[in-house]
Amino acid sequence: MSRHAAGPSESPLQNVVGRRTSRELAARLANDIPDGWFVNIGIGKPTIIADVVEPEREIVFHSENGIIGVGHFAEGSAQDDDLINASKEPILIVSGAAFVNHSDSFALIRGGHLDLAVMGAFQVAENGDFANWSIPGEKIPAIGGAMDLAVGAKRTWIMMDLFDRAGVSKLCERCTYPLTARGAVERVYTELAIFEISTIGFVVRELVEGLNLEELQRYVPVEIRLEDSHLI
Amino acid sequence: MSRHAAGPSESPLQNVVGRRTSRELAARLANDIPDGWFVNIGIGKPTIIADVVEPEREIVFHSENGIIGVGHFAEGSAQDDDLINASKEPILIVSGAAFVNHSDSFALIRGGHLDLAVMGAFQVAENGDFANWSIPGEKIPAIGGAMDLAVGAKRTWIMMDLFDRAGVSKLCERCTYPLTARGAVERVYTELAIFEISTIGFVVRELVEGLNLEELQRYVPVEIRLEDSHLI
Amino acid sequence: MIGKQVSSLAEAINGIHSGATVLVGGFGDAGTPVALLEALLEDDIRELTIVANNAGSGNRGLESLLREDRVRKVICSFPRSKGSVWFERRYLANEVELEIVPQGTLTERIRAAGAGIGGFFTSTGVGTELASGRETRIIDGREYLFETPLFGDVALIKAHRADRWGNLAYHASGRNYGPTMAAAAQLTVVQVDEIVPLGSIDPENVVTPGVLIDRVVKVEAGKT
Amino acid sequence: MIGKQVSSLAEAINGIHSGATVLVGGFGDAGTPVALLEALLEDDIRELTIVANNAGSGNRGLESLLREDRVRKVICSFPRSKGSVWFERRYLANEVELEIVPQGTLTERIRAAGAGIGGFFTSTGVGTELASGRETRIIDGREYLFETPLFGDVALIKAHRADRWGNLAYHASGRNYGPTMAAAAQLTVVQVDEIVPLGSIDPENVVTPGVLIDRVVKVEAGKT
Repeated sequence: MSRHAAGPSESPLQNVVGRRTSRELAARLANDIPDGWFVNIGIGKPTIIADVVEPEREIVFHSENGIIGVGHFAEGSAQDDDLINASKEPILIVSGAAFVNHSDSFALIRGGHLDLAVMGAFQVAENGDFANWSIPGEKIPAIGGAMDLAVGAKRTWIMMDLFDRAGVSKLCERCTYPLTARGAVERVYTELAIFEISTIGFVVRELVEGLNLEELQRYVPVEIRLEDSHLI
Repeated sequence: MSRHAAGPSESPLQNVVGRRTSRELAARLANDIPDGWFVNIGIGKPTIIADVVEPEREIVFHSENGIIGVGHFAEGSAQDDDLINASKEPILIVSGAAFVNHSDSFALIRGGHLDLAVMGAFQVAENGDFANWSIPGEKIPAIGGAMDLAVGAKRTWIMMDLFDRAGVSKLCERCTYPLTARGAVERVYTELAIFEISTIGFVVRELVEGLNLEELQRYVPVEIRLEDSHLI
Repeated sequence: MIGKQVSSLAEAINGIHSGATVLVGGFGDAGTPVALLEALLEDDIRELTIVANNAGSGNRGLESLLREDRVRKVICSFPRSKGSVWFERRYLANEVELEIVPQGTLTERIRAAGAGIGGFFTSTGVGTELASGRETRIIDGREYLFETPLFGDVALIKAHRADRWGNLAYHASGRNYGPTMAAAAQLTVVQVDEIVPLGSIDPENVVTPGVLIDRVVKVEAGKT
Repeated sequence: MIGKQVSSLAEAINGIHSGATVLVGGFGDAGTPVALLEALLEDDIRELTIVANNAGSGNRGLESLLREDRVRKVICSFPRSKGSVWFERRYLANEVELEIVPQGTLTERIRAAGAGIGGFFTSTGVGTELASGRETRIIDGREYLFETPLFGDVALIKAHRADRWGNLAYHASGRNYGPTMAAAAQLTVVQVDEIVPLGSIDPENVVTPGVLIDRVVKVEAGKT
């Protein structure tokens, strides 16, 4: 079965009506997190989750630089140079927050005490492998806490654009970039669809409005299935 | 050369005029600790050091149960069930003290951050080995922090009675009890004499008033030398 | 809403089974969760493996469990303790097993369990009979022993103050093993002197973050 | 009398030699001892190995040292940082070496150095190219990598408040690597916002005890 990647000029499916912005996607993801979970939100897009989560929810957000209880982004005079998230953006903390040192923060991560880690990726494979620290040929690698989170947190969800800047699907059969961890990913949240990784590969849990499976499949070079096709 | 141990009935040299009480010995030992040292005082007799040290001295006493800055023993209403030394005796802390958890306390010990550990012993050998956790035939062993302190602190000094309850010298050629650590001991403070362990074995740094080397040697089954005999 | 407080000792220890490995905080009486340990006597929980600094202290808590023959094995650093007699009786009668561990190795093994460390090398115990038959390694010219993590099914600890998220502050040397054990068990239960409103423990001064805590029970001062 | 305060940045960094391995606290700008790093430029100190989270952040501190070609090698977790350009330039010109380490492994290796741990096993990095050629071990069915301690000749960290014994309290996420690095170097120097009288940091809230600290220097807010 041959599938076609989009051209290098722009990301495919730009005009799908229900395509989510990063903030919409973050809010959608937050809805899937049960109350009471302790959740690392890494760097980049996932950090938006703590800014958009509904105020009545009690999800405790962890930032690997020693913050348990990350709140909204800090604006203006509320900014404090020493209170930043892992993306180095100024933030607020919530009531009930705690500061820990870096070793204790990663002991929490590696020791399996976080219910979930949400992070970005360059590639996610249908076997749950993912890559997010080094692109061959690119200049400088950067691991950060991703490898620790991927092996340590109880679950890893990826929140990312479905296509890279060249318009190539980040979902793939096998990663070609250096791995961050093997078999870690459970779910992938993208602007167009939400996927679960099961023993049979990528299963679509949700397509945004105006998108159907066949259309999406044209741009994704690995088989994606609808949830009810599990047993076929 | 044959040397005689004392009989089992009582400790030898009881009547030496300058024989030190535990508090006198603790004060004598404290005088040898430079200002600014961080010093673990273990359990038993060494814990007295923090009670008798001169008030103008700034030696910081560490107790392995997470106290940096042990002060005097606590009396009466000053006692707090949660503020005890490693002997489980109520104590006070000094200004500048800090509490740490057990893992951090032993990280300090093992990591080489203490200038000195002072502890008791059942046997000390002329090669610096010592034994203080298990007596063959006795009922229950008890290690505590002794092994960590002996390998971790920059120096180990022993503070003990020179003779055991049966009147047998605790200084020996080689330990016969299970070792706490090999080659760790630098000095031994006893009620009758202070010894240094050098490459040639036990060297007497100080004899109490009314005691001479020959007299002491009669009860100690390993050669002890005066300081100025080092090179003989 | 996150609410880790439970309203009774029975609820606090609910689900602890015979045969469990129980990490028990405390050094002497300081920081010992006596009320939680006494509560175990109310249920028919037996054959426990206890990991603690001492094999009992005073006449309650572990001492009660040993007296009532609930303990199969004790992993500890310093079994002897003034005022406690039952460990010695049981041990000499071969009714309880003892694994003795240097104190720093004990707490570091528990830390390893909670911190996702598969094993580590320490110099403590090198050259002693504890090293006999054990894996050793020379690293940078120094000899080390290999040590493995020590997990609990349950951790029972005591703190001074908790909020409803389980954030903890301790009192003085009562802190001891609490922060380390809290991370190393499937179920972590804390006995506290007081429960305070969320946000009233300064985030700079939280010693154990609530993420490590499952249940908090307040015990009136009189009830230890 | 114990007095760890020094009165100038020059005194604070006195004795740091070319070729030293320097542990540098901070995550982004938070907790970064910028004044101490800038002070290194005043002396002819070169060929440094820097251990830090980032290879520079903003336009001062490590960025200055990289610009002035004082750095031989960077051991870090996340080199890229907004506002910093000199690491990238030097790296692409082969003028600086990079050892990249997962963040949790970085801080745990530094902890091991300070805690007398000869080495440890972590699952982080298993199955990645970082594991290639490295010692691995299966423990309880899980695969681990062997990691070794990471020592510094010097640690340069920042805290909020210190007393004359060197007891430290931090501010918010400025804490990060400070408490870990303080234990892992021969010489530990702290830049603080304020020096307070002995006893004014509550013993319950001291985050880094003075036993780990060699020198404390107060840096006026404007000079950071």
